[in-house]
Amino acid sequence: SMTGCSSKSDTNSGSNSDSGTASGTSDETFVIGGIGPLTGDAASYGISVKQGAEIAVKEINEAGGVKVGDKTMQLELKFEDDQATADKAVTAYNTLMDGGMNVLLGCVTTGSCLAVVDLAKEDNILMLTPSGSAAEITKNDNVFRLCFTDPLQGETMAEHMITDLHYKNIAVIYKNSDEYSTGVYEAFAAKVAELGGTITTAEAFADGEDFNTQLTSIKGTDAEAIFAPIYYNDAAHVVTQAADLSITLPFFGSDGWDGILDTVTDKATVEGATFLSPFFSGEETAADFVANYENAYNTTPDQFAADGYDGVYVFKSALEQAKTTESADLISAMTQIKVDGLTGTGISFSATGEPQKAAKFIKIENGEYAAAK
Amino acid sequence: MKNRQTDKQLIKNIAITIIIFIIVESLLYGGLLSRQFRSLLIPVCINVILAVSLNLTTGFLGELTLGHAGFMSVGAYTGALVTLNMNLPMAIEFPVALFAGGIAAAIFGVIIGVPVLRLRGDYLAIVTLAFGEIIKSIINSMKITNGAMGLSGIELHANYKHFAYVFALTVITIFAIKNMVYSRQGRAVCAIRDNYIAAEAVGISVSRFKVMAFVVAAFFAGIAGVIYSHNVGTLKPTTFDYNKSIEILVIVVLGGMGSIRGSVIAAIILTVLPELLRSADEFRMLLYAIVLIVMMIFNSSQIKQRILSSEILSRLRRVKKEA
Amino acid sequence: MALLEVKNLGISFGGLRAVDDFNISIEKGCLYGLIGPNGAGKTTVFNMLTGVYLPTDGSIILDGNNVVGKNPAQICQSGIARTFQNIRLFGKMSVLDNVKVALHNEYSYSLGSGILHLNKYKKTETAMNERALEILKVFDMNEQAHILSSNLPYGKQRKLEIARALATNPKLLLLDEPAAGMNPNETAELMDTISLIRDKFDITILLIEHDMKLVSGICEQLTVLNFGMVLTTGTPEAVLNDPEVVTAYLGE
Amino acid sequence: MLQNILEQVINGLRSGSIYALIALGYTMVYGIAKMINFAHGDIIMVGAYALYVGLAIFHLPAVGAVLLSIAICTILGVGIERIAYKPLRSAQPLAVLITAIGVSFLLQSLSLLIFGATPIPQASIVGFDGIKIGGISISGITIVTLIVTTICMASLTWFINKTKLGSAMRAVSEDKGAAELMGIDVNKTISLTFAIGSALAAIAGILYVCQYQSLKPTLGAMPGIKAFVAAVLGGIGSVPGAMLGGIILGLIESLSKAYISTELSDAIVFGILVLVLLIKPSGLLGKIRKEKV
Amino acid sequence: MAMLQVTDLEVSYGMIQAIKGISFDVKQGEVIALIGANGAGKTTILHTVTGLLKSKSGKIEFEGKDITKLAGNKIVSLGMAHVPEGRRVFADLSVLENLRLGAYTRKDKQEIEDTLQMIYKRFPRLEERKSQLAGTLSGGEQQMLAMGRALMSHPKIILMDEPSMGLSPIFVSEIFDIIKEISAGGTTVLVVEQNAKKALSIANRAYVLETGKIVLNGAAKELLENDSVKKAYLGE
Ligand SMILES: Nc1ncnc2c1ncn2[C@@H]1O[C@H](COP(=O)(O)OP(=O)(O)OP(=O)(O)O)[C@@H](O)[C@H]1O
Ligand SMILES: Nc1ncnc2c1ncn2[C@@H]1O[C@H](COP(=O)(O)OP(=O)(O)OP(=O)(O)O)[C@@H](O)[C@H]1O
Ligand SMILES: [Mg+2]
Ligand SMILES: [Mg+2]
Repeated sequence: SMTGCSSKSDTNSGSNSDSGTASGTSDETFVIGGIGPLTGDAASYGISVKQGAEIAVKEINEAGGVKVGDKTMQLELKFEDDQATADKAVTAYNTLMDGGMNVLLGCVTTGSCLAVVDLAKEDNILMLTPSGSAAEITKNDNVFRLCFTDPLQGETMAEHMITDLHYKNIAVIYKNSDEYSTGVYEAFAAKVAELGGTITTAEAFADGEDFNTQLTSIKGTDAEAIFAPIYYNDAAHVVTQAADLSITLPFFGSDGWDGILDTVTDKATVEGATFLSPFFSGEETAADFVANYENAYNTTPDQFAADGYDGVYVFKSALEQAKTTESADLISAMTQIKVDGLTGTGISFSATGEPQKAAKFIKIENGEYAAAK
Repeated sequence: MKNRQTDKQLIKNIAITIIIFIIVESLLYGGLLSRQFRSLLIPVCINVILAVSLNLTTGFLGELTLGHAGFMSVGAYTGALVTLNMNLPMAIEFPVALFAGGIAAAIFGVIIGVPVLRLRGDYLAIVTLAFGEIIKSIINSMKITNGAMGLSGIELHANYKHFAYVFALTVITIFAIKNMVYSRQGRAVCAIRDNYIAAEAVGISVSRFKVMAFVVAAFFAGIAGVIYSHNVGTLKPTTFDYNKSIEILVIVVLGGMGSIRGSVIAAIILTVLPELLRSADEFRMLLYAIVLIVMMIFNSSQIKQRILSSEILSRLRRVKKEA
Repeated sequence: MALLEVKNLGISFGGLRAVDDFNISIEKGCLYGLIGPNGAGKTTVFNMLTGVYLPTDGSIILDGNNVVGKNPAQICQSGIARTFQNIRLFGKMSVLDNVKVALHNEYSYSLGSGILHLNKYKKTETAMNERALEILKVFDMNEQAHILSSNLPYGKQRKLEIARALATNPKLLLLDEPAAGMNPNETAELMDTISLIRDKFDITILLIEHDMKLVSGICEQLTVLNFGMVLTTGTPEAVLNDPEVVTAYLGE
Repeated sequence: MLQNILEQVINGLRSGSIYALIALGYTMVYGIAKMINFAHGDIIMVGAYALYVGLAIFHLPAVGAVLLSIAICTILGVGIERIAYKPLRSAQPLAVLITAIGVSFLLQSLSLLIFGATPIPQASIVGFDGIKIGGISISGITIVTLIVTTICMASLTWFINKTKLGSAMRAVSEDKGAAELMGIDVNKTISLTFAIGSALAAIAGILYVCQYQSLKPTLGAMPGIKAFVAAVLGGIGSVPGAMLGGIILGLIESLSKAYISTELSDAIVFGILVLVLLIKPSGLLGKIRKEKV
Repeated sequence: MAMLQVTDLEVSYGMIQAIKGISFDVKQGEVIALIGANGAGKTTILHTVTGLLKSKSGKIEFEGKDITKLAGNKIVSLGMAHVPEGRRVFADLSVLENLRLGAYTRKDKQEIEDTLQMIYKRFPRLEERKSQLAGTLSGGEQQMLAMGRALMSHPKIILMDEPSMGLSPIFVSEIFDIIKEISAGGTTVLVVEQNAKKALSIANRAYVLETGKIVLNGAAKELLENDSVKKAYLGE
């Protein structure tokens, strides 16, 4: 069903398309708003979410739309740039409200999420963040989250490394200007201490691509493994430079590591690294999505793209469950749905807004992603 | 004779201010303003305050400053911590926050004043940039500011619902800086810009007035920071990096160095422009860049001179005079 | 006791001894000339007198106080004002404001009253305006008070510099080549103005000039500098007829 | 411990040599055109992408890709100057600064549109593996960068101070009108300055990619700022100063991260910069230019 | 035919018209003086002739070639040198570098070296200070440098803007001797001077400028005797 992109469905999937009525036999359009960085340093995350969501919207519309009660609705995605800043997120949000947004897929970054959660509450809009991982984001009952929280990731990884793999001494490298990285690191450190392990050194960085100093420092400790709760673009520099410095310690990462294989020049540098992710592009279930995505955008989808894609399907489920487009009904429908997505099968949501899905440990073996035992 | 003229000017300015206020308020309460534009009201005011205050150091004192966002962040965090910890009615805690934010930023203005005395030109520019980054880095690693996670849940004492207050603060800033520029102290500052050797030679203490300009500018940047934190409700150290400082500098230069009215107009244009370009989608930043370049070139080009001195304009002026 | 007493003043730039063992004594109310060949060190003497350069040795006593080591602003406040060989106006400010900047220390009010436009501000500003216009009037420039100073023709710019220096209410006024770039008529006019301000403002003037008409016309006392050292001192008649001065400086 | 210190020093050299190379271009353009070319970092980015295009898309040999990159950047630099900076020759210097910022945004958004935001991996073209002394290894790219930077620095110094074109450049930087009266073609001279500066940016971009092996549209922003800081630290306008400033900046960064705090390293680096400038207000090798009164 | 022919020249600064339609000519080998009060427009004329300013209308021809629209550096390389008002030496360059830049358009190394020696002979102070930065020279020394730099190009015509300004009396006479020498060496001279008496005494012809217009012209000797010139410019 994915072959032959008709121009009609193109307009549907494009953001900001102002064609009021969509193709097919739908009576109405349901507007999904999206907010994330499309320009600036964090652009890759927002663009991925947007593109993943576009694929989902296109799929759904081409398959006839969403059945909401006795109506069939077409989806429309309007995605606004916030440059990962709080104040721009607020204007982006208001722009979307002007544009008739029904539900919000966003924001992509934590700071932006925090800036709009109360506005969304005031408007009683269902908000689903694909990737905002700070715990406070879901404090309001209209907000749900698709990714894992920072604490959850940190704790899960600590348990995996200490309880399952019996490491005692672990070095950490994290980005202290980033709330995600810091959040995971802090939970990790607390859990490691609780489980009797030691953090030999926690090396921070703010920006830039040079990690030699931090890695040299780590080399000087008796760490048995390195935990790096950072995004794949930074991680690629870390593993490459570690190989240069002949560091052979195993690497462990957070879900931000997804996509790393396409970012390193030498796959050997990441061999044996393990990270936590709900999704990896090598999975069989993701094959269709990956093919469509590569076809449309010429790159391999990462976890953000998968989050964006799943987010749209979560909304579809909620619409079908609620049988109306009323926000209140959609919000209460959220806790009743189960969605099979790329980032997990049978994803459901607790009343606190958190996703119930299994975390997967992914290990890089022979230059490929593989499910770790 | 001159006094009467300035009085007239003053009345005219006040009248314009009141008219603008009434128009905005009625648009706001009449529901005529889209939500997008509603959410721009406060950022516009913030940028006006920032630009007008930066104009004091960059336009009037003539020193390139790349760390204005640093002062803003000091004010933003101080103000936010005040309201987060006070839990008193807005009428009490918000003024306290404003005052505390302004003063805290002004103190940093004094600290930065020390290198200002020894350095000039690009060396000073780098040092102000460095100060901004140092402030950011320290805020990022402090417990009380919650590090990289930043602060959230700051009460929205300065969002669009409180436009009247923010507008008043903006107007006060504009008048204060304008009056300062036309005072004895402001003249000293301008004299230093035009020729510091001659300024010294007529008995102006160059160091004193350089520091004074930095302190006053920092104070108002701090106020802008407090408004920022109480408009958005969240704070992150990275918001106030040197890109923010440059954004303000762009406004000042585009508006014309040493022109307060220019700063106000440019702040409005450059805040609204990126929003108007939203429909351009992924070409937005590209267009913004092009518009910026074209505006800068136009601004200092012969074409503008020609338009300004053109027949049409002078004829218009003549007509106006005759009427 | 003389108003200005300079003893053994000297300065070096790298290996170059620009001024050496310079001595001068100027009585109150005197119109004193400093002349000498190009590069003799005249401007350098002015720079040391006004704190722009710190002398390597020597003392500068103004009215009983040593001013060596003070910064230019402090020296101005102790009573020495100057003009510059290459004009230094506040180019983006009006003629009036150029003078008002110089009135800064005499007429004062706080930053607060300036920002709030309190009564004190209004009163002081009015007084400043009056005083500034009064000074400009002496130079016949009160009509041009509101023009941008950089738009003035050259001759007027020189005059404005003198007016600005006068506004600091100095005891000693230093003029560095005030007649440079002026034609004979303009120079004659300038001579009148200089004499006039000496009398009207009751000050002492030390000037550098290469125009011998001006020097012999108004100076009462002259010092000739050559290669950084004093060649001779005396009345214009005596000095200008000194054969050494003629060979080193005047020619013919 | 000693070994560790040495290793950290080498880490400092590694990033410092790149800063130094970028700072050379900054200082060159600043020294002559008297403008802080904020788009310099983005020309580096273009140079890096050009290398990638040459290698991965046109499958050129390494030398060809390098030449392509240098050619593209040189043309781009001269073009930017002609279109965006030249109309502002007589405007105040800050106006040009803002236009440069606009050009920087422009280049970034263009490359975002063309190449996307996802980082593109690009392997190093430096085949040389580096040397090992005792237990300490110095990577090939560090050595190559240091050598290239030194050569660029030396030839630039020679060119500016000893050749006729070089003194024409310095004349233009001081007084364009007077330079014209000497028969110097001011426009050509400024174009030449931008050509050299941009070629240096291309070289920096190439070595940057070889060092960090990854491309993204904003890759020039941070090194650009750091190099600007380095150029000022060394004394802006001074070519040897730029090199010295870059290397010292790299060393300070590395050592403060290693032995003081990684969390506060930015604050420390900038703090040291402020201190240095307070002690020596014109940078390490900058001339103190006192205006003659 | 005139070497330099200026016809109906008009020049404006923005809205201010500084030169209001003037014509004059300079013939091969002549010394021409241009005199006028402050702000009359003398500097503006020289700047326009050497291309630093663009004219609003009018025509400038040099050796029969129309140079009105030509870039400044091209005009200079045709053999025109300009000693600008305010000296405009390159402050951060040494005296020697300044002088060498004067010969920028010349190729022959040996000839350049000869000219340099000739200039050192004329201005010994410059040789003494050849490695000093020009910006730290005294006012008069800078004036010598500006003159020497212009002569380094071995020009066919030299334009001088107030060459005696700021010079000591002995040197003022010397400067005028040098101008005579230059002229005797075959170089044409156009000189702007406040010191009208001296200028007229060495010039062949002169033009008197008032607020952007030529009000008087003729043989220098005659102008020296002219009553209105005497009154306005000679201070008699
Ligand atoms: N900052 C400096 N560095 C080096 N040399 C200097 C400096 N200032 C002045 N000189 C030198 O000192 C000498 C005296 O200069 P000064 O400007 O005092 O001369 P002057 O007597 O005013 O001459 P003029 O009449 O030509 O203006 C000159 O030879 C000059 O080159
Ligand atoms: N850059 C400028 N902008 C505006 N007006 C100018 C500018 N330069 C000169 N003028 C004006 O043009 C007129 C002619 O000036 P110009 O400098 O040519 O006079 P000049 O005869 O050389 O005088 P001087 O003897 O003072 O050097 C003057 O009225 C002057 O104020
Ligand atoms: Mg002098
Ligand atoms: Mg002139």
